[in-house]
Amino acid sequence: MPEAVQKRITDIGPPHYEKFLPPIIKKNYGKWKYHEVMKPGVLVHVSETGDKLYSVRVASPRILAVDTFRMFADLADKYSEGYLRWTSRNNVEFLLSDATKIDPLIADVTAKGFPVGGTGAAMSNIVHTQGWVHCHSAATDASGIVKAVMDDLFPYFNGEKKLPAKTKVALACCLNMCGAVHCSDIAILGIHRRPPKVDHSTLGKTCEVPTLVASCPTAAIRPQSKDGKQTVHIEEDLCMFCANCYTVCPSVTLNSGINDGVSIWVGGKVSNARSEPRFSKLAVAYIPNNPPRWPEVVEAVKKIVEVYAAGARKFERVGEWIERIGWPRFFELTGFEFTKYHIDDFKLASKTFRTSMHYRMS
Amino acid sequence: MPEAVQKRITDIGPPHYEKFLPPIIKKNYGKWKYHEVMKPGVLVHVSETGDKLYSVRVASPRILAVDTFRMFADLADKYSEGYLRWTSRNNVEFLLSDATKIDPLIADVTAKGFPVGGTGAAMSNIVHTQGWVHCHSAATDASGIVKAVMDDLFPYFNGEKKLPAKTKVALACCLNMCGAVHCSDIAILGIHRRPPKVDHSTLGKTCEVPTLVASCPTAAIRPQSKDGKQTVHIEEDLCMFCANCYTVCPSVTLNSGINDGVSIWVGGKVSNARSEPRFSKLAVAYIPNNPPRWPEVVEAVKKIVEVYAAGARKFERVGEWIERIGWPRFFELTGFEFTKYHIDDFKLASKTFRTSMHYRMS
Amino acid sequence: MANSETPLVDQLLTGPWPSFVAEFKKLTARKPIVRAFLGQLEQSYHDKLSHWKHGGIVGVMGYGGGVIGRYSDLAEKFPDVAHFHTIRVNQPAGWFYTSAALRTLADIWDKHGSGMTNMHGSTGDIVFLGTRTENLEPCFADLTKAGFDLGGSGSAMRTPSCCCGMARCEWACYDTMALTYDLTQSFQDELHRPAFPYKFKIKCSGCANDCVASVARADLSIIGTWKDAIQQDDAEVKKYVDGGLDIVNDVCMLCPTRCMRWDAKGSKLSIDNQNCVRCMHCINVMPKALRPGKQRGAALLLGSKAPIVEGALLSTVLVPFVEIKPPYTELKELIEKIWEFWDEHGKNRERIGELVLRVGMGNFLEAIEVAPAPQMILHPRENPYVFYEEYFAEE
Amino acid sequence: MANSETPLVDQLLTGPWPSFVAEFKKLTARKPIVRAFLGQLEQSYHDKLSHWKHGGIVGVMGYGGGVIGRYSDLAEKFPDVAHFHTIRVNQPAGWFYTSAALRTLADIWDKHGSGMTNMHGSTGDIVFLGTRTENLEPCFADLTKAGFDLGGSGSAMRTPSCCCGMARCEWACYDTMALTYDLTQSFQDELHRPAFPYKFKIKCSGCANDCVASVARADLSIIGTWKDAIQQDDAEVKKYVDGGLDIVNDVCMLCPTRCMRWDAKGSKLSIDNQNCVRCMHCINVMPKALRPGKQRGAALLLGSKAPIVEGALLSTVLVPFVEIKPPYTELKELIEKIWEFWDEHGKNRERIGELVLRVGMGNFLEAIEVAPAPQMILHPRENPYVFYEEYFAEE
Ligand code: SRM
Ligand code: SRM
Ligand code: SRM
Ligand code: SRM
Ligand code: SF4
Ligand code: SF4
Ligand code: SF4
Ligand code: SF4
Ligand code: SF4
Ligand code: SF4
Ligand code: SF4
Ligand code: SF4
Repeated sequence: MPEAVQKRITDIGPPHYEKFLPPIIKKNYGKWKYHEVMKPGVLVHVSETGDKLYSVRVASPRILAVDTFRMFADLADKYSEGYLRWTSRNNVEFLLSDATKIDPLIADVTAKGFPVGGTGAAMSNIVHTQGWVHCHSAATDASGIVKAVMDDLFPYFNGEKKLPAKTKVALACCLNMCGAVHCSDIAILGIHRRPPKVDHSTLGKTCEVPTLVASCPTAAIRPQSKDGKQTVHIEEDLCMFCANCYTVCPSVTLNSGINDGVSIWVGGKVSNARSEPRFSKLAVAYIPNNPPRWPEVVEAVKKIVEVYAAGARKFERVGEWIERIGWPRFFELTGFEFTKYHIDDFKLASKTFRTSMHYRMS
Repeated sequence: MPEAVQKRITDIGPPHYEKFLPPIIKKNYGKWKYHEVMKPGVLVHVSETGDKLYSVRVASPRILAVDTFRMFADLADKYSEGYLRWTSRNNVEFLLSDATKIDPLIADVTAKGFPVGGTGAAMSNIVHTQGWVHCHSAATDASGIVKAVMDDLFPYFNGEKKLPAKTKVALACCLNMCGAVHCSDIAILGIHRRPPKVDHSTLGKTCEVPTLVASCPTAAIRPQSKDGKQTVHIEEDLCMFCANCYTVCPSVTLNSGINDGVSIWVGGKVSNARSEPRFSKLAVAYIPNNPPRWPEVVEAVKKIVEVYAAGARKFERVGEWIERIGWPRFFELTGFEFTKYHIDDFKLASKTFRTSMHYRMS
Repeated sequence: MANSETPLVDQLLTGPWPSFVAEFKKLTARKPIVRAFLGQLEQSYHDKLSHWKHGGIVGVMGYGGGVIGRYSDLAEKFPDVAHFHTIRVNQPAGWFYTSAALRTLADIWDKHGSGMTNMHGSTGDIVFLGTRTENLEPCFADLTKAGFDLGGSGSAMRTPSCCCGMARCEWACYDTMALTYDLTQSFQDELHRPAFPYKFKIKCSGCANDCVASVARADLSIIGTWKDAIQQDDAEVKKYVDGGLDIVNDVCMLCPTRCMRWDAKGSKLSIDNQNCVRCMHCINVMPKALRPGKQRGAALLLGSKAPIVEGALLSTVLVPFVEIKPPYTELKELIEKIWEFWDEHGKNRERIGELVLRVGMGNFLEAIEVAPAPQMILHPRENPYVFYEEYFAEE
Repeated sequence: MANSETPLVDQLLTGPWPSFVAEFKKLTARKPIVRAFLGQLEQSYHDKLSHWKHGGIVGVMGYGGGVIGRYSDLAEKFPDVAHFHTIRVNQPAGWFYTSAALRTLADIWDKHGSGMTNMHGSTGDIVFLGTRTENLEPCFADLTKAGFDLGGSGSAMRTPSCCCGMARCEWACYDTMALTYDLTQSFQDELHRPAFPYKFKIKCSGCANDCVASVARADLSIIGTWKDAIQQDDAEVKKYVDGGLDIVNDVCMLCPTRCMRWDAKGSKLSIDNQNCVRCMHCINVMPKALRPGKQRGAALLLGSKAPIVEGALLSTVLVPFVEIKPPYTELKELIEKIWEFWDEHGKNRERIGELVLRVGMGNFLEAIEVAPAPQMILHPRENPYVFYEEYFAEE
């Protein structure tokens, strides 16, 4: 059908953003002068022209039914001339030019189950990934833990409880870290803990042995022949559960209901404000999966947030606070056990060792 | 001769140090209360008992003829009751209990060609190694450069010119770094720059090919057979001139009169005072050997010392100063060229990259 | 039917945070695929295991990416989710929408898929969660008709993303949305037809606050900054201090280079701008009083990525300052040079940041014709293993 | 004779710094070996090359080290330096001597060798520069008769060295010289008969100023420190300030943890000792006013070395605090456990620091029975590659 092929539209890219900008933004584009957090979840941006733009930030579970699209569309039509946006943390922002509509919008959207908050020195939405909802690789669920944690720490989102600074939490359901959790104030990371199981019967068909062997960074995968078939053998002691083998070959599996779980990481950041961006560091090496509400994970995150909220100075991000008080104190305050697993043994390990006398005795 | 064997004394270790301690030290051992630098090269240590010990620090080229031992012994008998010591930087310290003898000692020892200084915020002796005087591995001479540098920077030793803090200089004549130069304020390091030459005719006799091949960290050495003999071939592009092959096998040589030379490193330190110990960093990648006085090396060291002396704050070691002003400024101030060689490409390179916006524009 | 009995996941319906389970429930009545989905999820919650299998290669005609194939390992029990592919759709720059656009997307996805979405995926795309292979092409046709296109997957460029920048922020040092849109349009082929050694992500932040976390998760991070002095309004500074700001402890002492001094007597803040590293802190605290300088542009940083396999990387300074002005020729030429080098030397599944580490930053710079600069590094090398490239031959 | 014509090296006779060439010249009249030596050195200065060859194995009976064999590659031109071995001699702890001891050493070396020395070698030994094989045993006999013994070389323990500590310094937190002497004596066999995978160096500094650079060049660095609060004499603090010390900028602001505050009104310095990391800076600046605490001991740090081959290492905290009291049983047992592990798992020419990196610090700690502690690290691991050791077997 050459006709159909001709009509087929491709490579048009996304719509131009200008189509979606409210008039007040078009007018004041690049002219914003300053902003203020009017109250939790509400920002006002003031332009050089004197114009004011009000943004109301609304929580979202990220997973949305199209019905909710329509609901948001209706709200936008009612309160913000049909304009809204999503943030880089998956919250929804209604963009208002009329200050009187702020409170009605808040009342309306809250009543529909979508609370307002997450601005300023608060805990915002948790960046997260697919989990058992869609990914084959997931060592834990994503949305479930996020829901449980946010339910519990909700007062830090809606401004009821105060934090010293923005507190960025992220979750990734496996070491691929699609949530880019590696630079978060608090990161929740799904982990496998059982060496890959090999399905010798299918391996020959689903993947190439040399590719599979090469995929392992620690050389834990060795070619072997079994019942006359080319397959592989796993040196379990060498496995660090990276799942790279699993990514390249469906016949090896890492998923294990009784072994998979969650690790907790702290102290990363991305912004350059004050201190440089940095990776998160291991706080808790392993918590078993305990759906549907992962109470031990929630407890650990809450513990961190609480001791941080109590101990940090204004503007101090989690990592900056820990750096000031020292890791010995962090482990003391949280009660987390410091184990051999906390000590790096990968390629850059030497750069994580204390090669000086600059440690606190406690 | 069983008799002789019986008489043979072994494993006695060094003499007990107490035999060599002056009475004032024995009496006040562990009781020192504070010290002061009385003047360049002269320390006074005051004990809880009120006793005072005067130490006069005398420069040394480290290489000493036994005649000089005798000369120092005579001076010690005359001024310090026969007691003296060497420092960890190879200076000599006369240990006086009589303050009136300080100046006569200084006059006497200075007249003999051994000046006094090196205490407090000064440049002390240069820790160094064997060089062409004794080592087969040397890419440069040690004592010659040290002499040339210290002659030129002498005013920073004897206190005529002031420095912000102690300035520790070290020299090693090859990458083995016997001078442990890797943590010095300023380090002078001999380097090879020509890939090893293989003496195929002797190689089979002097070393094992597999050992030699294994010695190369970059796998630049490949086995090959030549004229029926087992020998090796060097992949020149892969050579990083570490000389490990040379250490394990005399039939490969790195020494090259026209290629060997010196590199300059800055900003290392060992003490924990204020900031943590740290490695020195590359300042000048290559200066050809120019004996007997290596004027370009002297010039480079002098340049560093001068800009440091002019720019650093009190107590600031070279590395602390550079960290405060930033590396762009350091290269600007010294006029040293910043080249691709300055950017690390070894195993921990990623940890030396600027992964933030925290750089000065200049 | 066992599908509707989801006691475990139903426990996630309560609590103050909006529930993703509630979102699924909105659709179960009219969408068998969502009912099946919830059944399988309940099973996962019970087994503590994912029941999805490795993806297969599915997609739309002529494109090499944009769809993640997904199949259930419980297809017999839940045949409606035997296929459960996701479609990645290019988001509009800055994630701005009108209610009309939202409704259009809703209608398309209601028609061709489960009706479930991720708003948005971690890379930034609109993600349509769950459909069957036969729906892909029709869905794509409706999307493009409505002006939308697919996002990236596989060894391709991914949809660039950006902070709202000049649209809603006083600190944007360049127009993040304009650049993001332009790059997305300019590199349509690289986005839709995987031909690289691995994925390539671009993220644009208007200033060093880096609100899209570009330094942590973009092969090319474009971060706004300035070259001259911070713009300072002394009267406003005084107002902040009079209003109770502890300027010494909360601003000067937190400045990373301590380049600020507050003279309490003269009520005067002085900034040693040569030593300012443009971290944004003081500006963040006093937006009315301090603003980025006037000579604005961006820094280009290269190579961040997640840990698999050699360890995570942050992006590293490649160009300390560049003006960002349409048609962005200089920038695009540089991107192309980087890709060229990567295409030639990169191994399969080797990100650009890993390649640079493998071949050496110095060699990479030489190849892409960027001069080495001390801004690129924290400090010069500490190890003496220099690969000197030239020597004199003896006799 | 060409030997005496050394125009290049002679240029190093002038200048204010004492000349090593002058030292050689003191001996040329009576020592042909030194004349030959100067001739060869002149040749090196001309050729810009060393004229020494790889060492051979030479030594004294029953010892496996202490002598570095050295041969000239210009033996035909300079037969007197055909052999030019060095002898390493254990220095007395702290490098203290009497004039008598010095004269004894001078006499022995004048008799058996070139008369040239290094005072001292970089490891700390007395180094006798240049003799022939046949002189080694007689020289050793005279040395031991005078109470001296050989130092280390090869894959053996090397002579430990230390700062002058309690003998001449107010800051020594333990008796460095006593410990150094004791360790040297206790491990004579390990020192003289190479049986390790590689060299092992011990260096003892009395405090964190680390005047023997132990953190940079010792497989075991023993550095004095304290557990309680800095001893503080407020009256003396005030005297320093009255005397012109800028206590805020030169002390408080340079404290690495900023745990000090100066109350100008009350003339009172307060130290938050829990946050003090015992860096020594404030004590260094005000020795009369501040002193290390009373609960003194040392930290043990492990594994520093020069770069060959895997890159230089600094020593890393192994035991944050230990009392250092004779007979040092706990310490010696730990050293032996470390050696045991190294003997068993170390590869040839692998230093202990490299081995720990290869097997992982956690595993090493387990083997030597030291509990992991956060003081050992700058920060916990950043990468997620944990070698979990246990898992539940499924069905
Ligand atoms: C809307 C959003 C950008 C977008 O285009 O979507 C945004 C918007 C603003 N950010 Fe941001 N940031 C947004 C994600 C981020 C991120 C990325 C992330 O969260 O993953 C970061 C880096 C996080 C990190 O460092 O780990 C980020 C680090 C900052 C900072 C630096 C905070 C710090 O001290 O480290 C500021 C400055 C401040 O807060 O004073 C800032 C400031 C701001 C300001 C005040 C900028 C302005 O003048 O408009 C905006 C309101 C912030 C607020 O919530 O109070 N924004 N901001 C993102 C909102 C996410 C959300 O829903 O919560
Ligand atoms: C004699 C000696 C120890 C020995 O047993 O031989 C020694 C002796 C003293 N040192 Fe040291 N240090 C000695 C080598 C070192 C070294 C090692 C080295 O030079 O290779 C270091 C570490 C160097 C580094 O960090 O790179 C060292 C770092 C210090 C420091 C810390 C300086 C800093 O601010 O970083 C102090 C404290 C101070 O200077 O206030 C110190 C202080 C002292 C004091 C004041 C200690 C005291 O109260 O007696 C002594 C006099 C210092 C002076 O010269 O003004 N000593 N000192 C060494 C003399 C070497 C020489 O001849 O110049
Ligand atoms: C959908 C999404 C997660 C989400 O819930 O948002 C996602 C999902 C997957 N990612 Fe991702 N990645 C997603 C953003 C990321 C990010 C974040 C980002 O782009 O900012 C990262 C970290 C940054 C980076 O690129 O390094 C990320 C790092 C990975 C990696 C590790 C890549 C690496 O070099 O380290 C893999 C593994 C791979 O490529 O084989 C991966 C692989 C995958 C695969 C394709 C699983 C696989 O091995 O085949 C996942 C498909 C899940 C599914 O069934 O839908 N995903 N992935 C994100 C893309 C949506 C979008 O287009 O907007
Ligand atoms: C004599 C001395 C230099 C000096 O002029 O003072 C020296 C001389 C040699 N060292 Fe060293 N090292 C000397 C202290 C050091 C130090 C400093 C220290 O001990 O504090 C180091 C750095 C610290 C360390 O151990 O890492 C040092 C690191 C090396 C290395 C590299 C070892 C490594 O693991 O990185 C080698 C290479 C080797 O062992 O093959 C080496 C090898 C050598 C050899 C044996 C050369 C060789 O490859 O065979 C040198 C013999 C020179 C000669 O002809 O006399 N020397 N060597 C020092 C010993 C004197 C003494 O006993 O007091
Ligand atoms: S983090 Fe892992 S499990 Fe989660 S979506 Fe990404 S690849 Fe899948
Ligand atoms: S999970 Fe990683 S370490 Fe383990 S076998 Fe697979 S590839 Fe190797
Ligand atoms: S640094 Fe190198 S050349 Fe110098 S003495 Fe040591 S091994 Fe020999
Ligand atoms: S000098 Fe080092 S890198 Fe070069 S060939 Fe020899 S061992 Fe290999
Ligand atoms: S990155 Fe900077 S410019 Fe962009 S939204 Fe954040 S604060 Fe504004
Ligand atoms: S932007 Fe940052 S570095 Fe610059 S003056 Fe402000 S706080 Fe200091
Ligand atoms: S290390 Fe400490 S105790 Fe030893 S001499 Fe130096 S300052 Fe004194
Ligand atoms: S010893 Fe160092 S860390 Fe401790 S109070 Fe003094 S300056 Fe601060």
